[in-house]
Amino acid sequence: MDLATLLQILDSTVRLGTPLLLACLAGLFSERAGIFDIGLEGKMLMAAFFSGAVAAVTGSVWLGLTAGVLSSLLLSAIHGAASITFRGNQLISGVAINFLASGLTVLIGQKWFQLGGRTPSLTGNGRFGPITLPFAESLREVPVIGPVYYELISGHTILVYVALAAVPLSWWLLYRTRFGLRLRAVGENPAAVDTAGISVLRLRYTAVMICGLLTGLAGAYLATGLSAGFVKEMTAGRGYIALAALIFAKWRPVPALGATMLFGLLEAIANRYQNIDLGGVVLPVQFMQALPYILTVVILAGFIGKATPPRAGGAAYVKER
Amino acid sequence: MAQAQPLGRQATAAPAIELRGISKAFGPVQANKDISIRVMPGTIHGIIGENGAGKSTLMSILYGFYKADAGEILIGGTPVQIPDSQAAIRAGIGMVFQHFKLVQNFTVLENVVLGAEDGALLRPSLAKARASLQQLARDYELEVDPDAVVEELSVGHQQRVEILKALYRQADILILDEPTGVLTPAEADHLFRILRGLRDQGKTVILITHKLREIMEITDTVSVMRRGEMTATVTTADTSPEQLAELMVGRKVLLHVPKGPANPGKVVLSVEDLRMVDEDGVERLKGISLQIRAGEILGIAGVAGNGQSELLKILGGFGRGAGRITLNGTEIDLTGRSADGQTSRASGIAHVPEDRQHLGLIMDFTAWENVAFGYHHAPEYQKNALLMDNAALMAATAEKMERFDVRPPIPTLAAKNFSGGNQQKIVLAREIERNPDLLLVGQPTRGVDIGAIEFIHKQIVALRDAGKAVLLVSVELDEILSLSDRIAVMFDGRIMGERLPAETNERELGLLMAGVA
Amino acid sequence: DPAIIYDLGGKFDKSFNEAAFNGAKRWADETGGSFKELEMQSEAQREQALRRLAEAGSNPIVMTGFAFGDVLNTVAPDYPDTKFAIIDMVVEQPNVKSVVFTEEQGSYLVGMLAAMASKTGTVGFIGGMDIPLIRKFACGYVQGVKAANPDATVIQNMTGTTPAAWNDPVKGSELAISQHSQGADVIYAAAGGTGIGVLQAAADQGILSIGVDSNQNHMFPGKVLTSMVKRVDNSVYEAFVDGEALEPGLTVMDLASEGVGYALDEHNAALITPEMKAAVDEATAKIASGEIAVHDYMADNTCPVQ
Amino acid sequence: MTKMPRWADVALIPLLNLVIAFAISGLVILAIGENPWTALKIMVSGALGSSYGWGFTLYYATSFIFTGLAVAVANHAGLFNIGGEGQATLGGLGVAMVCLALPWPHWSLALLAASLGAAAFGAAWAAIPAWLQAKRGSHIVITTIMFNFIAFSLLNYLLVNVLRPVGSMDPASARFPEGAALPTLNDMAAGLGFVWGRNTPANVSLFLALLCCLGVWAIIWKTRLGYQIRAFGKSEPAAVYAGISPVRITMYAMLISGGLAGMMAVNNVMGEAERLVLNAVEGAGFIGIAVALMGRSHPFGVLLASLLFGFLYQGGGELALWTTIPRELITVIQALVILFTGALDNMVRAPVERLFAGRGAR
Ligand SMILES: Nc1ncnc2c1ncn2[C@@H]1O[C@H](COP(=O)(O)OP(=O)(O)OP(=O)(O)O)[C@@H](O)[C@H]1O
Ligand SMILES: Nc1ncnc2c1ncn2[C@@H]1O[C@H](COP(=O)(O)OP(=O)(O)OP(=O)(O)O)[C@@H](O)[C@H]1O
Ligand SMILES: [Mg+2]
Ligand SMILES: [Mg+2]
Repeated sequence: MDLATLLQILDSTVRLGTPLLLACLAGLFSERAGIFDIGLEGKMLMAAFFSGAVAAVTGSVWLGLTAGVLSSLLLSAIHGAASITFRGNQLISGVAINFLASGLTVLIGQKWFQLGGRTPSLTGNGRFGPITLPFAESLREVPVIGPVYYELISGHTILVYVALAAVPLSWWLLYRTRFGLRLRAVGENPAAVDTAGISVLRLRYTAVMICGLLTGLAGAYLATGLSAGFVKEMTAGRGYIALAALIFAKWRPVPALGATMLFGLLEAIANRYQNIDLGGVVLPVQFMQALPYILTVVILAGFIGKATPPRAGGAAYVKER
Repeated sequence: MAQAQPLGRQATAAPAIELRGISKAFGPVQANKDISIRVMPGTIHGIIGENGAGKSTLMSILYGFYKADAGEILIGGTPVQIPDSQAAIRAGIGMVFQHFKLVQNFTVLENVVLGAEDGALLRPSLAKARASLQQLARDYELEVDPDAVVEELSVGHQQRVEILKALYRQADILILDEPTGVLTPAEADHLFRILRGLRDQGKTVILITHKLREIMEITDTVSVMRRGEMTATVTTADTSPEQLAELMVGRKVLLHVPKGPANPGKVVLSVEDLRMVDEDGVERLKGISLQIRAGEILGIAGVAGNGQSELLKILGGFGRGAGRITLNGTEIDLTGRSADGQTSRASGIAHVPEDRQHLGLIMDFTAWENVAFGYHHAPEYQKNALLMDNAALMAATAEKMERFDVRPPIPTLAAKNFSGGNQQKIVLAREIERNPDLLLVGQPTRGVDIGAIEFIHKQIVALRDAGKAVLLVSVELDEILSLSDRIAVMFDGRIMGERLPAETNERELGLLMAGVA
Repeated sequence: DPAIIYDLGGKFDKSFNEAAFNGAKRWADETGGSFKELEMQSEAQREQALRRLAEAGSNPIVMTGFAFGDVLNTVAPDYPDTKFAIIDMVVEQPNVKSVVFTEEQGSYLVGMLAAMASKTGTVGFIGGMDIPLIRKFACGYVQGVKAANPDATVIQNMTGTTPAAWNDPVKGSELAISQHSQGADVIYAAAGGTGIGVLQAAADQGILSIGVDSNQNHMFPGKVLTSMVKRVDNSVYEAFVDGEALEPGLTVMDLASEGVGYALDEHNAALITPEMKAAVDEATAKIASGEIAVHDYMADNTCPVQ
Repeated sequence: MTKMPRWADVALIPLLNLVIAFAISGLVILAIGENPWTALKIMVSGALGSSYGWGFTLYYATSFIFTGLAVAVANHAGLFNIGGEGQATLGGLGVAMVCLALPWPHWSLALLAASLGAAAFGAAWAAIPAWLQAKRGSHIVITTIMFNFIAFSLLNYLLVNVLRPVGSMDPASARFPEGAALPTLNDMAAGLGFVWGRNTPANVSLFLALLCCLGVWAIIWKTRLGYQIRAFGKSEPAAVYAGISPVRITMYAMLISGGLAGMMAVNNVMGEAERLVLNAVEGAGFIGIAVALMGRSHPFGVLLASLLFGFLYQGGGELALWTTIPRELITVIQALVILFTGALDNMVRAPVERLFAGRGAR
């Protein structure tokens, strides 16, 4: 494989990995605080729709982004109310949110644009354009570093850089701030947090809202960064993959980067090499399409070992029964 | 805290804490009924009562963890509102809960800092806490490695962390709920030294315990609770253990179980050079040899974490080790191939695990389901090849509950709804009633009230008298001394020595437990 | 009144079903008549929908998609007085009109255009899922490419194996970028909603794309080389016009009958040079006359060229 | 303080939850410019108003019972099986292979063999994630998600390249032989001399599903295996202490779970389509999660939740068929029902409890 091909695959990895990364970090904040979230898919979908729709109507991707994030935050608030305030089952609430987003996006989209749930295609300022980093052009001719910088590092949309920056930021927030300490504690033992005089409710709501913010970015990236508009069900299971990546990463931010990029890489490779000819025997395309998932299982079984979720995860905090 | 306002013993006449008419119900359970109590500053105030009497609830109300249904709280003579723990902390109250409120995978330092940080950034807070911890360690002999992860600490050390948490928040009033339940005598003594030190500095201490000896030893006044009510408050110097026991239980309690001389028969269990290495590659058992005969109780004393758990685990039939164990002359497989917990039961070993809530019981299961636990293969509980005989189990449970005086005697009640003492009785009933050749029993009376202790001890002695072998593991030297026919002391995976109860004392055992041969 | 049932993709899939809807609407606009239309939400509703429409007296009943074939075969005999029309599948019943399209011929033409428009000699094909229908598209396309440029390479990709394969523009766009990086500069998308991502990525990358089913040239004017149009709308329109007089039997909508073709409009006029147009028109004539035989993948489940 | 009466707990509160869910759905319908009252009438009469409607409602419910039970059994073992979709897909393969293997002389034989085939294939598909969880600690949530995708690829390959009759456009297997056709409830009613649910797909596998409910109930609460599954699900360390092997129980629970999910194919593949098509499962595996959670993992609860979802599916289908309301509205209604009856239960429960407490105090 030559450098150019490698760079193209890695470039594709970054693009495909970014929505997973944002969603994975979103899940990380929520689950680290003890609120399981299988509704990542739905929130992402909702955000993709509203960012696409508002960007199409206003012509401003920033307004679209804002709308997408707000819609995702709204779903987060529902999840928070159900699982924190009303101590409902977090999985049920997540499932409901996935259904809700799947239905509402098309319903509203159809009412709004009469395009069967699609939004009009975005053009110009309605989309996030690629950002060319400083010196990318001038360094382009430098061997190895030039192409790597130009092809791989430069030329993504702003949300990619935001997502990448979110990794160290999340790490810093979790491990270097008071907020992070409390957040991690509330996912492990909310009673410890409560008896230390900190509000469990407030912490958990904050975490769930951060989750909403990040899934909002993920959805907006899908609709306004990677594509030019919303298509129904366009998240295509990425929320579930992000969840898998989160477990893979054992609920830690830096490994989350690794896990999501691994998924991105596997998909990029499967995209690139769909018809592999093994000396006369052509591997069926379905095999190559299943390969990322097969490899995930192999890696998981071979190298990752047991992942223990935050101990208080999945359960509402109940003092008195 | 050193600079904290000194509350001289006679400086103020107002009680440090006064509770007036506190009531609290959990659904249908009236945990506290119209309770009033005054605790004077600069004193150690004991609270005793049976399991479920409402002690923890009362203290949790004071600490703002639960909200009282009625009543008021006065601190230093002024009425205060304590809607949450934050308010309690601000009012200078610190509490060490019966079930520790620690984040298991945090370090000591992180646990201490949690909720008492100095700013949004963690590092300065941690640095400051580290310095304070050093100071506190010096002032109160409360050494703990600040960077140790809590789940790797012994319970004794976890307890210290809880106390440090309270002290770090500069508490003037310190509540300790059953702090010595999991401590060794040495650790308990140490704790009491600290408490006296705190009192002498003018702080107020409330101590909940089931151990009358401790009440007598350290408290200035003592309150007795029964069924949600405060039945008496007396000056410790004016009372006796017997009187307190009677106040608590409402009848006379035997503080020491009468027990005739042992009648040892043939060797039931023989262990030779047992070794065991855990998953992390640490050698936990370093060549244990011991024998137990029919009709005798071998007590194993030792500080928790010196291999007792591992010994019980292997004997209980779900561990892997090296060496030679024979039961009634038959060798037991140690390769782990039959380490399924069933083989050993089938060969006549019954096992009361140390940790009843996590191993011995399924808290969400009903009492009758828990009675089947581990014996779900027993023929008498099967209807046919496929189905279990739930009706037979229910009947057997009702019978056992009656014989073991489990309260309430309702087989369909979930285990979590019984008090700790009654939970322990369920486990004991299940295991003892198998009529085993060998009973392994770990910490049989941890956290259990004295009425129940009396009963449990009687059952163990009765089993011995029926000609069975008993291996008793306990950190309570009292219990070891009063129940055992022989005593072995474990330290660091070895047996340090064997003594006869009549020929030894707590001091000598304590030295052995510390590894001083 | 006539009725139409859309396949599971839904009425607004931007290609096949939407074309059918447009045909029905055209009929309604022109005649002022009204028609019933149904969107299903599960496999089990196919039969339910057919029977309910037949019992409600709708006639004729048009349905889009091969998936109805099996069900129609059992339902049609129960309603001998009702006329049915099925698109994309042959059902041999006395009251059923089967309409099939020679997608391979249309794809052949756009394949020729792709090869002629390509500067690199490499073109791409992105299909939604590896199913016979898509292979049929691909096979015709490759034949056309090779006819115009025997040395050309065709990169073929499928988007997935789950229903999401048809609704994943992100994947479509990644595949297009990947094909572009392998040298393709014209990409034919036959992948439903996923195709939107292909067209958009091609436009972003400054290469050309080819739309499918409906005329998609307008979506990225000047960036979409052409569209392989499948006049489902015409056949629905005709079926509605025929009404109860619908003629049962097999109708093949081919190039000759303008059932398939390539789209040329103001959005892509600049992209199609007169030479290209001439070549394609010549091929059209030859195919219509039978001089060029475009191999149909379905005939023997193989494709002579790769 | 008096406790809430039992009827309020099991009937009143779920009813109130449903009412709220439907009230909000009504607002949504209003918002898209339709009449909620008409919509409700269409849904109820379309799903429950005739034997025809019931025939579909029960058909959908049958599928959901299987996938719901599958998730429920795994839940009892503390395992979250998101793989129902893939397991049911493989179950379809099992059914197809059995049905196409022989010219079956009688449906009952075919049903028996196909059930076994479906269960075996579904169980096999669950076995790998189960084994990886038990032996390697690979999180079953990830592996079952992955196996859903792998199942789709496998089925896609097999249908297009192996099972599809030559010359067929449809990526589907051949039609099953006559002898493998299951009697529908309509046929059965006809046998008893009355007309019920003509042309509806509800078929004899409904009884199989009910039998499975009973079976799961018996396994979970009456057998040693069930006892061990529940104990393991509540506390793994305690289970080990009691001599319950985590590996064995994980395997058994997941095999049962996968088998149940696989058996869904008997209903939709054998009973309805009579051939195997792509995406035959149509999301029923995921609905199974909602059904099991709402049914509190109890077979009876699963049955009720399945009926509710069957109603929503059929009623919603009618709505989409006969009005201009888009079919996605049904998804929204389902979401609201799941949300209010499942997750926001306490929102209604707390005030109602207070109401009863207040009455009791007086
Ligand atoms: N959170 C709670 N929810 C419901 N009931 C509770 C709760 N905590 C305690 N109870 C009940 O309140 C009563 C008093 O319990 P409490 O824990 O105060 O007893 P205690 O005196 O501390 O007992 P022990 O000696 O066992 O610690 C018991 O009957 C108990 O079942
Ligand atoms: N949150 C709770 N909900 C319900 N019951 C509770 C709760 N907390 C405690 N209890 C019950 O209160 C009783 C005493 O509680 P507590 O936790 O103080 O005792 P324990 O630790 O179980 O027993 P012991 O104090 O004897 O060791 C037990 O019946 C326990 O199950
Ligand atoms: Mg207590
Ligand atoms: Mg207690």
